[in-house]
Amino acid sequence: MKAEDLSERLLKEFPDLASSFSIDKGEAVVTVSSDVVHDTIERLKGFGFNQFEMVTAVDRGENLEVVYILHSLGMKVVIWVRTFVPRDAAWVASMVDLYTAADWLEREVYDLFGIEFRGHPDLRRIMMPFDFEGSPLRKDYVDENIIPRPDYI
Amino acid sequence: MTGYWGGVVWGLGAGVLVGISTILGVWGERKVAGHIQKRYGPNTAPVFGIFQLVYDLLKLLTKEDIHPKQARRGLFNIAPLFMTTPIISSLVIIPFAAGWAPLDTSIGILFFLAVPSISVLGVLFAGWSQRNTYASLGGLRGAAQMISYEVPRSLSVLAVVMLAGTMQPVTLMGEWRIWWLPVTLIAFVVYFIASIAELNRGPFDLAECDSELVGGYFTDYSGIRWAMFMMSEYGGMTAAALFGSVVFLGGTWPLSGVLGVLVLLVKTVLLVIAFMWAKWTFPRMRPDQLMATSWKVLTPMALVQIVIVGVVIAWL
Amino acid sequence: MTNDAQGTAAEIVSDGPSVREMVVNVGPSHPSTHGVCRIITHLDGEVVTEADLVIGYLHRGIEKIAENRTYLQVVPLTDRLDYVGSMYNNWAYSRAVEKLMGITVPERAEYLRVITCELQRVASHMMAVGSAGNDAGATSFFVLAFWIREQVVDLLARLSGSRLTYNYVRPGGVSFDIPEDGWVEDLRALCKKTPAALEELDRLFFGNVIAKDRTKGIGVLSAEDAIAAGVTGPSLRASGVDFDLRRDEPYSVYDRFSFDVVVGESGDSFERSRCRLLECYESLRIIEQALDQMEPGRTTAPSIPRLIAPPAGEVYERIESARGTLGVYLVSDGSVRPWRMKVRSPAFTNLSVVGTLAVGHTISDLVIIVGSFDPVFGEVDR
Amino acid sequence: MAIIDDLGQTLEKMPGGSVILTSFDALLDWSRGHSLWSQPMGTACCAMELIASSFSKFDLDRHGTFPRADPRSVDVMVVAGTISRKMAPAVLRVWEQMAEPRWCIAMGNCTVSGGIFHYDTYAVMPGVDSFLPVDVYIAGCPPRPEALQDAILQLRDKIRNESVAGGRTYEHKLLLPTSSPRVAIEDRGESA
Repeated sequence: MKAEDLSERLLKEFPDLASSFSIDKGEAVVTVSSDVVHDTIERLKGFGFNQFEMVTAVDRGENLEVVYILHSLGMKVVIWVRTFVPRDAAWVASMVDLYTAADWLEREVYDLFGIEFRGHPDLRRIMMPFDFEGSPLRKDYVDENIIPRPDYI
Repeated sequence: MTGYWGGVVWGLGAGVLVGISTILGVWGERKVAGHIQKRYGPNTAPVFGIFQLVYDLLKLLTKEDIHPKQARRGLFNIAPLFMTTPIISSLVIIPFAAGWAPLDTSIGILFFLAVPSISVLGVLFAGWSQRNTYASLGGLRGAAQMISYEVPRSLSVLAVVMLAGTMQPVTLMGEWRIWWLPVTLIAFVVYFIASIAELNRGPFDLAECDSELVGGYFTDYSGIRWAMFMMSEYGGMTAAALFGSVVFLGGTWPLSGVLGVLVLLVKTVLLVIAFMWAKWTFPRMRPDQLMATSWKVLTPMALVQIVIVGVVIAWL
Repeated sequence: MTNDAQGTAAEIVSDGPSVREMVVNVGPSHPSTHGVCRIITHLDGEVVTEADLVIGYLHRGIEKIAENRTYLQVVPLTDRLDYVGSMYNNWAYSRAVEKLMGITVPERAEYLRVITCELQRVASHMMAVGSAGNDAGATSFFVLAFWIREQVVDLLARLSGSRLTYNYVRPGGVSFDIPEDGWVEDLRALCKKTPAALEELDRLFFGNVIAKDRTKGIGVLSAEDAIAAGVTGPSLRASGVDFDLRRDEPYSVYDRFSFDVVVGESGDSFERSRCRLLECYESLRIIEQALDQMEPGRTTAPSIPRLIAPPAGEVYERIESARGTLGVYLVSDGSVRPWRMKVRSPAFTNLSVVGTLAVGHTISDLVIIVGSFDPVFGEVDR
Repeated sequence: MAIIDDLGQTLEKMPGGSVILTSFDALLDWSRGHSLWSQPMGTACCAMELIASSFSKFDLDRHGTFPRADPRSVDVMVVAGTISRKMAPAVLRVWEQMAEPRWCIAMGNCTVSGGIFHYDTYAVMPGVDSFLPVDVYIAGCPPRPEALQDAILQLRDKIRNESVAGGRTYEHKLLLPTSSPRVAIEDRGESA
């Protein structure tokens, strides 16, 4: 299914998403504020997005962007749900109650970006050792173990 | 050959025999495994790679003998002896030539079935004394498996004993007739399978399966003690194959004298290769399936065999 | 006395006066974890009551390194993600860059990508099936499966120059055209003779009664659980969900081939491993069709600059790798280096269900369940 | 190991003991060098080549080297693949579990220096020699299985000059039969 067809069907079902819905490079994107992201994803799940494909974060300066990508096995299309959280109070609601796949994926984002997923039953570090400190994938992360690469280009 | 000194001489002789059979067995195993797996196995060492095992043995003799800090030293040290000694002593009743065995006793068969079972203690001691999770799981598995497989193994031998009417291996080998082979075929199959399990070898190597328990009941052993476990495995395999050829395949039949010994050796080697063939072809069983096989398949099979033999004897 | 390395020490958890559970630490260096995974297993007798997977022992921070490399320099990094199937990572990443840049890839390059990736699927599945067999104790089966992989790897090495990390698919096309030394004929010969070898493997392991006893009914994953847990690829299809990106959301030139999607029924370990084996036949079919359809032409898009600087934006591109849906999420800020690269690895999400599946099975089954999901820790940990 | 070490040192002090010592060394090094069982510490990509090296096509077992899972009974640890900071303690632990004498082969660029993951990362050890004594390094990303075979043969040459009396090394002539495919050292360049 193309993103255009999806937008037609989705907006017919949920007219209130129209303001936050856009199509970027052929992908359907829903941009919502961080307090309604759980609600939005719950509605999208009801709409037929049955696979939680991934969640990740992007460091955008003063905000961190959290990107959820949902996939529908029936409609054969993906949809992005984007939200922004402030850098120093980074938290969103956990999606583990909707999709079990969110368990490890959210732990990974928590580990590497320091975003707290409220409601997650087992929010521990997953990639780094349990006693590790810091959020290595944030752009301002400093670590004396990092050997900076000489700039050849 | 009885008496104290005879025992000492035989003990040393059997020890050497087990040592040689271990060297040749490991070499053969690596070669058999290699050829099953489209490769060669050791072949760069002199004499078709047999020297590889000389290297290995010398190396193991001089390797560090680790005692884990948490291990129970006494049991840890003597456990390998409990594995090898019964195997070595059990060889004493094997009739190596027609009409001669180192110890020609009227309860030879019972002796062979009973004495190697002592190595269950070795498995338990080794598994317990290391205080290591893998080892204790492996030890418990090994002990349970060896004890359960005693039953079908003994029952299978019983069929031949009934036919021969004696428990003396030398007499049994003399009495052996070729028509016994088809009659006791089921017993032979049961004996073969039960022996593999008794020796903790694949496909029943649950006690030492490297994909689950790393090294099984001898995980923490190193150097010469580890080599003794290997010796008990290969010595036990040789002993089981020798005993199998004597009891089920007629030993030196159809020849006698030196040629007879050769015939016995050939039969033994063929059986040993069959043991290896099974190990390198089949996947491993799960502990509960293994127990089920023993009690639900092999034991009834052995009982059926006894009934068949009973009918045959009555018909004769 | 918990042992970090090999799990060679005992830890008895006593619950009041009676000892109930034993904690067995499997890994991170354990023969059956397919790499470096640690499974803290609570055992009641031999039955697993709790299995906690600790991963991250191969976390190399590839996503961080990629932020300090130019777009072309990232390609070798993606090779080392899923080292059993490097081509897929190259391809997924290249597709993401191409979409950012708006590059159209020449047709011959697309066919070459399909051929190499389907070859890679055979190689990867042979590794997966073989090591799953090895977990059940069938060492010779592993060696024989690996032998098929060796033949495939030889062909890929002749094409790309490397046995494992190919760096072959790159943004804009592929590195090299087919060599002139009879590569195509050898590939056709391989496609002819491999099905017989696969047949033999099928009988050797999947026809064996012990193997069936060991794997059937072990680690049953229902279709609903599989979808909710984000399981993709052969592991999802083994649970009876008929979904394959190559057919259902065709990318590249996959819509021009006719092939069947192998779907299992029961979703147990047997089905998961066997689905992989059966997929190899389909891959060989695709390769033969691609060889027939392929026409001479360019292998790289014209005018790809040395220093790619795509316009700012985000893309997410997915392909069907040997383990499932492999996605690359790429954020560009308009400079020559990616702002953020995220790899959605199928092995990671597939592995996350193992902990719950193993409960109630014995420790012997645990290694089989882990093996049946075919985790590759380069991709799990990144 | 203790007995052998004491024996070596006692022999060295004894008048005329060095004759026995050198013969003893020759015998031990001969056996140890030819029987290098490996602990496959395969973590990443190189593990695939490590597996391939002992399987059908390359078959390290020809040289007497085969992988064993338990660290107690092996002689050489082949560290194949990236060692992350999280993994390093575990590798060290396995190394400590191995019985003396033991050797270590660093297979692949990641274990030599961190390789492609040397720069810009927070999670990778820059080379396994920062915490393990490495005997033979193999470059390559990943090295071919032949390179591992070559490393085993090189390690054999290295062991040939070891002595049980302390860390001394000296060259002793072997009069014992050795394995046949002894690659001359000057020919080694191409194979790796």
